[in-house]
Amino acid sequence: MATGVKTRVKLPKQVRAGEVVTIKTLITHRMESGHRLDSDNQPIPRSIIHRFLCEFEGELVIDLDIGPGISTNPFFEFQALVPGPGVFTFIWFDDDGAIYTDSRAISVMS
Amino acid sequence: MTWNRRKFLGAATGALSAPAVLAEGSGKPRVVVVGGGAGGGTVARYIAKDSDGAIDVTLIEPSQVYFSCFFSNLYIGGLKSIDEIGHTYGALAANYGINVIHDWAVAVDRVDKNVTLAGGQVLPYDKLILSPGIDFIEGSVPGWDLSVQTKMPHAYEAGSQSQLLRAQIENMPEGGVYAMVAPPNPYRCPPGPYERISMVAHVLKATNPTAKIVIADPKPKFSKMALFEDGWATHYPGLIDWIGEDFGGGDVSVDPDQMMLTIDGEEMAVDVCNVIPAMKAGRIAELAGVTDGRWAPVNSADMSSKTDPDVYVLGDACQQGDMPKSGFSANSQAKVCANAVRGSLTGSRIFPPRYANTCWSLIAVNDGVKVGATYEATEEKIARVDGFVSQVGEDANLRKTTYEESENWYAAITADMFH
Amino acid sequence: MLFIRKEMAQVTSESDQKERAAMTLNRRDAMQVSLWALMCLALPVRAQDLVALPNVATLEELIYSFAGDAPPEKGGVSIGMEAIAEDGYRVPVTIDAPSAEEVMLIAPGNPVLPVLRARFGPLAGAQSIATRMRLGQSQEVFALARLPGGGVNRGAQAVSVIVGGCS
Amino acid sequence: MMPTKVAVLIMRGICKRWALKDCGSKVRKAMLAICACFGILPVAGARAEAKDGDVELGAYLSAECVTCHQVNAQTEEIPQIAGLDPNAFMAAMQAYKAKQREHPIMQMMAGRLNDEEIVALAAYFSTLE
Repeated sequence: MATGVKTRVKLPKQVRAGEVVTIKTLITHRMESGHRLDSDNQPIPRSIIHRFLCEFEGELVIDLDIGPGISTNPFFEFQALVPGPGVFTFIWFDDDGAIYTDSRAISVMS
Repeated sequence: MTWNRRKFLGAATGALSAPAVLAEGSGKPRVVVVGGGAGGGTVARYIAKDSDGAIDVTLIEPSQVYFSCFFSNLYIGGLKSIDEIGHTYGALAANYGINVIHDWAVAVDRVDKNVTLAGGQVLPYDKLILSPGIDFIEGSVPGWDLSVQTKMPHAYEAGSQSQLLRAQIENMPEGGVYAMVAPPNPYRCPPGPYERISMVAHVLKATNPTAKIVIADPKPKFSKMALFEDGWATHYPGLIDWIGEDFGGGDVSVDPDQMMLTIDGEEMAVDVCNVIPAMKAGRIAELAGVTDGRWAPVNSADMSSKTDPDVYVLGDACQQGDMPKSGFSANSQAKVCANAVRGSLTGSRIFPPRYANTCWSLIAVNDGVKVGATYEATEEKIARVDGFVSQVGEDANLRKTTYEESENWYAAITADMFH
Repeated sequence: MLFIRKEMAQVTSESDQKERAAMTLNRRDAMQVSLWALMCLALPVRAQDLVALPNVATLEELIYSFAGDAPPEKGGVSIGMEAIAEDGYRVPVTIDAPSAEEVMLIAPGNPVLPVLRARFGPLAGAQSIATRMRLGQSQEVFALARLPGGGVNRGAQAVSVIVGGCS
Repeated sequence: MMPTKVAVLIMRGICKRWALKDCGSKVRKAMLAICACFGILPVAGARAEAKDGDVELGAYLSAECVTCHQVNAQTEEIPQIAGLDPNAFMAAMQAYKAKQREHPIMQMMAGRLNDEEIVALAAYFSTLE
């Protein structure tokens, strides 16, 4: 498993019901493309985050399949509709089988 | 002494049509240089050396010893001693007859063409060259001002500030937090903030491996970012947490009494807080009335001020176009300026301007990277022509060579400034 | 679901624990909630979805894998990207495809052509995704977008790369 | 044309071989000597010799070199300037300019020198020491 992996999420803490919010996410990950050679000219095996999911209370917001063309420390910015109070869940899938999650509760103004 | 800016502007317009008049006294034309860094040291040396005594050169610099900002991060990383980055002005006086005065320039009269020093001395000039470096913009990091620089150092002037920061890092508690508030563009570099992070990580990895580094950055990206990110993943995995603009890195305030840092509304206790505020031209450029906003606009052909043809501004303080605010850039600009100033005062040949820059950064011991470019003078600005940058995943031997090359460059450029 | 549950067990591995210890208490609580939610709720994830982007050799095959026999029509999807990328390792890009249910970003000049595929769920606030990509050379990047009715749109953006970023 | 092409190929081979350490002092001297032998060919097109160069222009241009190269001190990676054979110098600059010799900074710096400027620099450097 990659060491020192850290996730980061930014979204408003409070919104109005039915509002669309911007969500930014980042995971620290080298995104080893599989196309580099090491000092002995041997290919370094691919090791990337290959999938990312965001859901809100069990409903899908966005589902990404990710290739090695995404930069180191993958960053995604997208829009989500907030129907009411609840929790956003974020899941990153690593090539090595590891799964990283983060979540954010959001409250709704009356 | 205060000076009315409008009066300066009027005077400058008049000066354009006035014939060149030599300052009274020795009969030799007089050049006064303010600031003894990479711009000022180099321009004073080149004018004096190449004019062979035909021009009277005075260099005003408050410090007896110049500590170079370039390589000051390597001092913080424990790879250089403070003496190795310190230089004195003795050879400039002895070898080229430059009059070196250790004092502050506090006023410029562009009508009567003289500079007043804090000690009261008034120095007349035919050509004035300002190379004062940077000052910080007050209030750019809420909670921080110069009065707390001993608590939360910037270390953006090398010397005692670098020593303070290094001592603070060495005294961090086990598992403590080093935080940097990174500056917005454009900023002086070196000492590059991200090379500094690399050097702090190098120290902490060896002496305090459970410590953490947090960077609050108002920028969405930074120079050589891919190289640093890759290098940090290789040498210091999990140690460095960079919070850029996207995640609130620009929304920062500090509380020096409590040693607290607030990023995007979240408060955190920190053990070292290296605050690098937003920058502007050194104060004397503002006092001389040659700044427009934060920096002093200059003509790309010879580094003369756009406000006054007898005043030149070099290095970090000037606004010239595409060149970074590096010591290498200032040195390059100084040579073009020296050639032009000497030509206008003695009639020597003036050659077309040419500018270049290379910046080396050290990511870890023997892991050096570099970026460089050449520039040309266009009507509008100094414009980038060609360039290169180190590549991610380069051979380790090449990285070691790059670092050794930077050490050779350091020896050469400091000789070019001071010997 | 079985496959997911098996993978979830690894979430509490050592290095991850370490990371979480550094987080605030509130955030840690939220994390546990999310784990619970993942374990107990039906996620819109099926094992076969975990197959990554299509591993195909040619652009034609890739387009076929996404669009089938329907020839992609121009328009309806746009790529927001600077025409000159100064750092090919990290090129900001935004794909906008109003009314699409799925988009794919393709870099024909990269060693691996498909860069990203995004499926927009019922709670997507806009059919838009922004990220940063690697570009090994100057090329025309393009995007395909599948509409709910089955039609496919395409859009393109040429980009000059000053320093390539595909190692 | 053919002899020039052959010389360029040979030079390229030599330079690649020493790409990483092309400035180690002994290696450097040996290489400069070899380059000098072939160096006449690439320069021959310009029919220029160092003695024809504009020394004053060379002195001005040299200011750009001495930011990294010390005139009279040999350092490990960056060679000193004084005492370079003018023909070897011109050949080296042409090889960098044509990107036949490896080094990103030197390729960039030489890349914007025209033939007159290269000759001027050679002329100036031959006045040193």
